[in-house]
Amino acid sequence: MKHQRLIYLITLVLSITLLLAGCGGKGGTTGQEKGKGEKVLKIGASLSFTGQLSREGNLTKKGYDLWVKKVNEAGGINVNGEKYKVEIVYKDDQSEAQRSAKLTEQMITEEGVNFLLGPYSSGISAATAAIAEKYNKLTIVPLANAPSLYEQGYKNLFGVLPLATTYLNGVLDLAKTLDPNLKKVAIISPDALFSLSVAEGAKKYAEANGFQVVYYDKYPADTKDLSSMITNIKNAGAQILLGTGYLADGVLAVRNAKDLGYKPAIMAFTIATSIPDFRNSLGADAEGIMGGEWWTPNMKWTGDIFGSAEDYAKLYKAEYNEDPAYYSAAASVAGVILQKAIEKAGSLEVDKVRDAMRSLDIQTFWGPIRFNERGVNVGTSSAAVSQIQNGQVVVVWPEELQQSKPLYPKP
Amino acid sequence: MDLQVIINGILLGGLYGLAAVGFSLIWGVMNIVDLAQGAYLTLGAYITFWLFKLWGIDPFLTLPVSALILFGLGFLIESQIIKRVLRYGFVMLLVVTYGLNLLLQNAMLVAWSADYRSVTPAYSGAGLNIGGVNIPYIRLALFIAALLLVGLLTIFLNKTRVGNAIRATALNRLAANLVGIRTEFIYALTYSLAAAVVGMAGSLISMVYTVSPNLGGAFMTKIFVVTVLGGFGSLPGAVLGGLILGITEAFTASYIAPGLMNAVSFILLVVILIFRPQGLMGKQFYGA
Amino acid sequence: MALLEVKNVSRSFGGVQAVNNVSFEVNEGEIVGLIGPNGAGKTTMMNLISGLIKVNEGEIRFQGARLTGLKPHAIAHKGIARTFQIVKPFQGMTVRENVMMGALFRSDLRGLKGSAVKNIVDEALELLELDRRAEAPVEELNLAQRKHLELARAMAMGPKLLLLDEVMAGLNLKEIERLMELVRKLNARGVTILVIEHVMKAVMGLSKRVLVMHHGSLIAQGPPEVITQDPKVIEAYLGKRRHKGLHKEAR
Amino acid sequence: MNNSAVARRRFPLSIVVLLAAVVILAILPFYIRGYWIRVLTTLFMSAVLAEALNLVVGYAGYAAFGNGVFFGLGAYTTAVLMTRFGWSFFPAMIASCFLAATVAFLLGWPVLRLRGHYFAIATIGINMAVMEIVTYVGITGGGKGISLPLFPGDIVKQGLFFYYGMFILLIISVAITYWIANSRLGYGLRAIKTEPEAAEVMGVNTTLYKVLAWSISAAITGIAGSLNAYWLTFLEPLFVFDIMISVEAFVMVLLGGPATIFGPVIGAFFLKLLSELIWSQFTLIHMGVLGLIIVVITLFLPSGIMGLWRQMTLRWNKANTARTSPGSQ
Repeated sequence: MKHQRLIYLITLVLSITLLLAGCGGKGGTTGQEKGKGEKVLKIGASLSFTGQLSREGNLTKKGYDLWVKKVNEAGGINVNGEKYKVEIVYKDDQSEAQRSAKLTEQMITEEGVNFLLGPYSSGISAATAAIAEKYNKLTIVPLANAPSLYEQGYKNLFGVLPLATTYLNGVLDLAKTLDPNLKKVAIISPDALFSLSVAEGAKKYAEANGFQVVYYDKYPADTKDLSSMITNIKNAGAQILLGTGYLADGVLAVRNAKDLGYKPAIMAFTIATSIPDFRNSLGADAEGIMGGEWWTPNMKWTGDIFGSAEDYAKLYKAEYNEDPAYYSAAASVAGVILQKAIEKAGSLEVDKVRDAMRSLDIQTFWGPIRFNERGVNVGTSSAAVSQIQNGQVVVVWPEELQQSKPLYPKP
Repeated sequence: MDLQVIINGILLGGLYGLAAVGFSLIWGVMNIVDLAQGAYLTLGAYITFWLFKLWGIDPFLTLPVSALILFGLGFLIESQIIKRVLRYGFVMLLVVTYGLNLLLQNAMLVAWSADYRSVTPAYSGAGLNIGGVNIPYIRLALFIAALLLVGLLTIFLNKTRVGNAIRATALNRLAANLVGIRTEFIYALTYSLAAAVVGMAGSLISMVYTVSPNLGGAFMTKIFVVTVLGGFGSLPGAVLGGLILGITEAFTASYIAPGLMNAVSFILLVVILIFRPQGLMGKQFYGA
Repeated sequence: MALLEVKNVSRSFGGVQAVNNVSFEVNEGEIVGLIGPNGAGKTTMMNLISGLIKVNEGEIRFQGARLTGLKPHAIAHKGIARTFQIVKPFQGMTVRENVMMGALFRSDLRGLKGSAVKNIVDEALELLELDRRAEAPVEELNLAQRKHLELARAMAMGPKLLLLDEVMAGLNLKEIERLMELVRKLNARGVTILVIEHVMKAVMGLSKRVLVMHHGSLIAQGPPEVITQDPKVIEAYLGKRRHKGLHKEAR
Repeated sequence: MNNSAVARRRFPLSIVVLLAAVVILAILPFYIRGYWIRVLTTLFMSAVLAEALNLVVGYAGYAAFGNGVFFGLGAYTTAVLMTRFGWSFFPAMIASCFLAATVAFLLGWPVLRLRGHYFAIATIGINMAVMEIVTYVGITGGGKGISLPLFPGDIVKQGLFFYYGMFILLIISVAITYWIANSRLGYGLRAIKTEPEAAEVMGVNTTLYKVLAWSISAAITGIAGSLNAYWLTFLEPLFVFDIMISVEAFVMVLLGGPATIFGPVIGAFFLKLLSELIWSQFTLIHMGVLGLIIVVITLFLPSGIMGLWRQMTLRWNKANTARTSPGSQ
């Protein structure tokens, strides 16, 4: 009885599927030439515009867009004498690795892109890098810097940031100069790829530099209360508190510490301090808190596309009416790297561009760029230290970048 | 034993208890596992945030506003959706409330973005210090407010006509119908009341946690544990369950490993379900 | 040896003693009636025999083997079938599928395909006069038909002992007569039957031997005519007030 | 399957159509490119998860809201065996299948005694507890995730491998469902779903049947997780223990029609294609639209597409019989 009608249903569904697959089959173009004789280079970028990483995803996009604008204003990328305008195909991965993998394959097979600018997170990048590797397409990830990502032996993956492990080294260096009695360090980390990488690096660096790590532990990533950890840290007498989570983790730690009357001499976080929300939501409690900064506008670096770091910041402000965070700067510089490598190779062939990448040695507004055999940028080595003073983020370390003396101890 | 750890746990547990009361009530009276409670909690938190941010209204004074808005929303959802799905049984109810949760959560995301927000009244951060033990005023106030709300609700259920009608309906809907209780109205009322309570819980929670659209999601799992611990439908049970969960978490974080905090509470959930599904306090106020 | 032996069986719920030290036997080929006022513990007794409720004290034996401690499905495999006071048809299946459920899980038959199953089902359907409704969804049956279905399902299990839990409840006189006729027919096919009944007339007409329970205890047993005259039984049913007879009260 | 005579008569035709569908899907990858192969592979995977869930939810009537735990377990077993112990994929996949089934089997005895909400919440609890433990312990890579070895061979081979892998798994899970639906197990489960006590006294070993159904469901889900892990090559606990995996499968089962053989597959195709085509354009409201679909299904299509189909057919047949024999009921 139902069989007969069932088969209609199956046929219907199947034909829809086929139809779609058919459409998909036609859809692909290599995308390198446009109607009016203008050459266009399509670049793929799968980012998180929605989901839990949407904020970072949007900042990354701003950086890419600024680079595209700059390049196209100058006529495009020069490939062996021919100018190619740049066009980025954006896809929203909704902060999901599975979707990002699918979109990456879509961009490669349907849009015909040869070059990919990466997603924000290390976890998602791991999923897309595997696909790009198989298709032999080049990926430049601006912000993903978990060490494990670069231990897979991928030959087509290049990262802009130094490895995450060095993120908070500057804070410890600064602490040594501030007060020789600062010895006891506590490190807390949410249980996630990036955060754990930073925490492990910081622990190793602290121990190597004569600090005593009195508390080191991880907590579930969605924890809403850290009172118990802070209590233990307070009891352990830690003078320096290093937190390696995201924005919410930083806010939570500061609030819990205040609730429990815990006042370390130095409190430093990854990521959180450079996001305005942090200051807005904590108000006066944010005063004196430090953070690692991969890039700030007052750095002395200069390159030929965007000019100096300060020039970049001005341009960014003019475009988006806000100060650039390092996310956007890293994204822009990822574009610059790709541009330079293509121009150096004088070709759009992946193999040639990859070889050019490997031997690249350039100066940019972000700093010197040079890749090691794993694809990690070794041009710059560690992050600067910023501090919130009077509600503003100022660079306090290293000395050559210092905008203001460190506020010590933290009020 | 560190007294501070116990205090931390108790103060946290009060909030967990309050957050679970609405869920427990709906389960006890209507036999529905309402997965949309997380979204109501988030909405309550946002109401407090916006009133505080835009007009500087003291967060505690926003409680009635949260309660009122969520009561209205609860009524609307019960009468338009839940009521119609009741006859399809519990699987459908489970799924439809999850759908509602997704819908509301997404609406909040679109309206207010994923930004983390905080409510920071002037008195946040200050606290009592007794013999080395810190008791933050705000957490103490939240704890007291939570107990007060549960107490009021208990009195309402036990001493008023409507409250008695709700309890009668919980025991046996058919029988309640026969003695002239308009059970359809009681259902709507219970659901709205539960939404209002969890909304107020959200308002209180916004004062200590960062507010974002997925705030409720993190609390939903706690609500499960608390309700199962205390036994569904039991208000004192919810409070007790909250306290047990709060203290368990604090102890795990302090003496075992903070990374296992959630794992321990979920294992507790499964173990309690297997060995004592009626909860630690049993069914105190309502029948099956 | 009796087919079913119940020895000093007790069961309590919380503080309530639902069945208190009850002993009786059912012999092969009998139709035994179990009567008693509401709350006497009749249905609990039935649940104890079929294993849905665990026995606190005492033991139950079937064909000499202990039933106590066995799971309901294992008890069913030994040849005990039952019906439910509130009928429990399997929704979403046809009448035939419902009856087939009885045959499918017999320990003496394996699998679906065998024509044996089909024969058993056909026979049970015919026996309980459901053959014309065999392909109907079970939701379409009226109460009397549903009661027949309960019996048909039980018969498909090929039981040695059949426990009937108030099968007559809710039926009109004509339907009761017809069902009584059927029960006798089943008995004639060699099935021993224990009938729990609130409807006196049915039990009196069916059984040669009647057990009476009150407040969880067995207070009397014997032939129907003797039982109806037993003062303890009359008191149990009617309280202290004397009454002319039971038939009238029970209609 | 109730009208066996009619079914038998039409059986060959439906077999032909089914075979045609299988053949078309089997040769399709040679005509479409990478992305669409990937889309279809995910589609098969969703259908597999829905079909597996159907055994527990549709047939046995147990709301296994946390069934995704077996997906994660399968994924992580494969990942750990391949990276830490150097196993090759197929043995690791088999091990994943066995582990998932064993966990379900062992947990099933205590947990499946719980009814209704209690069971649903217990499965959510198990899902979350396992996720937290996997995140905490070292051997799984914890919160840092774990990278699997890349599939050896080029991208075309890789695409085909996973396409056919999922496709075969789908065929197997449909076949298993078909077999169960027409076996004692299936009848037992359907009986348990409506009248567990009656089923028990009719000789159905209810606990065993439920545990078996859950274990089979877990085994299939575990293989899907295993394949997915090798395909994605990088796992984080949050990816594979996401409660949304179960929820989506739930929606597919309900949309297609619970306790039907092809319902969940149709539900999966429908939902996934809809998602791929229409609402992936509006990503910001993606979740909200899914929520809305859920609400609409429960309100207007409570028995799913197959249920609607059956109702229509029933009405159809009734109208026919009423016309031919006015005397009948």
